[in-house]
Amino acid sequence: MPAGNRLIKIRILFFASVREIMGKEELDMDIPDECSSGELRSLLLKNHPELSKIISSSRFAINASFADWDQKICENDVIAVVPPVSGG
Amino acid sequence: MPAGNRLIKIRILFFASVREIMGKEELDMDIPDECSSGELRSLLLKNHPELSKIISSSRFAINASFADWDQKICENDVIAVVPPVSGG
Amino acid sequence: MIEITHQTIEHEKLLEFCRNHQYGAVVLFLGTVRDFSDGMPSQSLDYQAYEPMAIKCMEEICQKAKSLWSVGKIALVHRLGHLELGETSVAVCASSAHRTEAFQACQYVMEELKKHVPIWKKENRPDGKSNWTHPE
Amino acid sequence: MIEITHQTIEHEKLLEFCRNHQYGAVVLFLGTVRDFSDGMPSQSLDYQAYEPMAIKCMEEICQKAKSLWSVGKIALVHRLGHLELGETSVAVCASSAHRTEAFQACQYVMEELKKHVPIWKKENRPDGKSNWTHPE
Repeated sequence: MPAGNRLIKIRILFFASVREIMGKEELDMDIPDECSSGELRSLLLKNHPELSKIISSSRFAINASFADWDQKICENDVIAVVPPVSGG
Repeated sequence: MPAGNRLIKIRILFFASVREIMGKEELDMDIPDECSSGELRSLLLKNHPELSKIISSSRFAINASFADWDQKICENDVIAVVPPVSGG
Repeated sequence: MIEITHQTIEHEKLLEFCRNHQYGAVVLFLGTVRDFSDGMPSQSLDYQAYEPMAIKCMEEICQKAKSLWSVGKIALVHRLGHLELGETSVAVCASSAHRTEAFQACQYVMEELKKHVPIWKKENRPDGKSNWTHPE
Repeated sequence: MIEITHQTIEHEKLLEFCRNHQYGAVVLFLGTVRDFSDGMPSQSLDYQAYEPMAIKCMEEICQKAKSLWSVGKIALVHRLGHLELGETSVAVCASSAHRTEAFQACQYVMEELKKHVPIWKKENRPDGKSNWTHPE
């Protein structure tokens, strides 16, 4: 986790079994500026260890696009935890 | 053409461009007993040389099943000249 | 459901025949009269068949498809007579528990139908000429 | 025509959208709720989506399909919410001048949708248990 100068506001969206585990559809968080998608994952896991199994097979999306783990998150970004999909 | 002891009655059906060339849907013929499908083709071509092009790419069917050229024709069989198909 | 008809093909009937609680995948193919064939504009088509043999071939093809893939139901209907642009000349429907089999069976039936079933198409062109189609 | 809906999927609308005098081949795929999934009986399903992202992914998949095959039109509709046995969860339709392309594009869209589009299925079993499906 980088020691950012400031905190930024973001929103995280939960779906399917992630939503069931979290008991909510979304979560607003203040995270360090310059935080990457992978660092947010670590932060989320630290606060919610009950997510560890499903998170290990999930991808993250930033503003409705799949993100690499090193992609930086910006103020007001909407992050989605995307567990393995099963549409069709 | 084998010199059969007797003649048998058969019917030949025509479709698509074969029907157009023949100007009719069917033809009743008396052919030698023991005549094969290939021998009937030769006989038909001799009487109707105008069929030579289309016959060269056609198959014959005996009683609604594709026939080999050496298959024997029996009394009252229905033979169809089946030019290349174009359904679909 | 194997049919040859001189009426408009009602594809909904094929779908209804094939849909079933056991089968999660349904594939429907429609062949329709289109504007151009081999670069020449077509105005309309006429289809002719050796009907009893065509029905028999269609049944054999559908049986073969069922032996090749784990499919539930297959429906196959071919139209005969005069067809205008946009009308459906052939409809095939296949259902299966899994989509890959439904796609493969449906496509197989169309390929075999075009190769073997004694049905012929006459193309009527805007210039008044018409030709029976006999692929090489 | 790319849609996510909470209503019954009317597949006739997809067919209408894709049929065209230029395209002689139309392929429709329907995914329906079936009795058994992985050996376990399902009573009903619930579908959930990250809707804006799902729509975006569905559009990208259809664009990609059009770049890979010479297809005319593609329609893709996914249902959300509660579905009973036999109901349609997804419909894909593709039209093309030639049937092979229509089959391939339709099948490709389904494969990609199942791999990447953020939509999830919950299976509700007769014993009252329910589970979100997350394939390995």
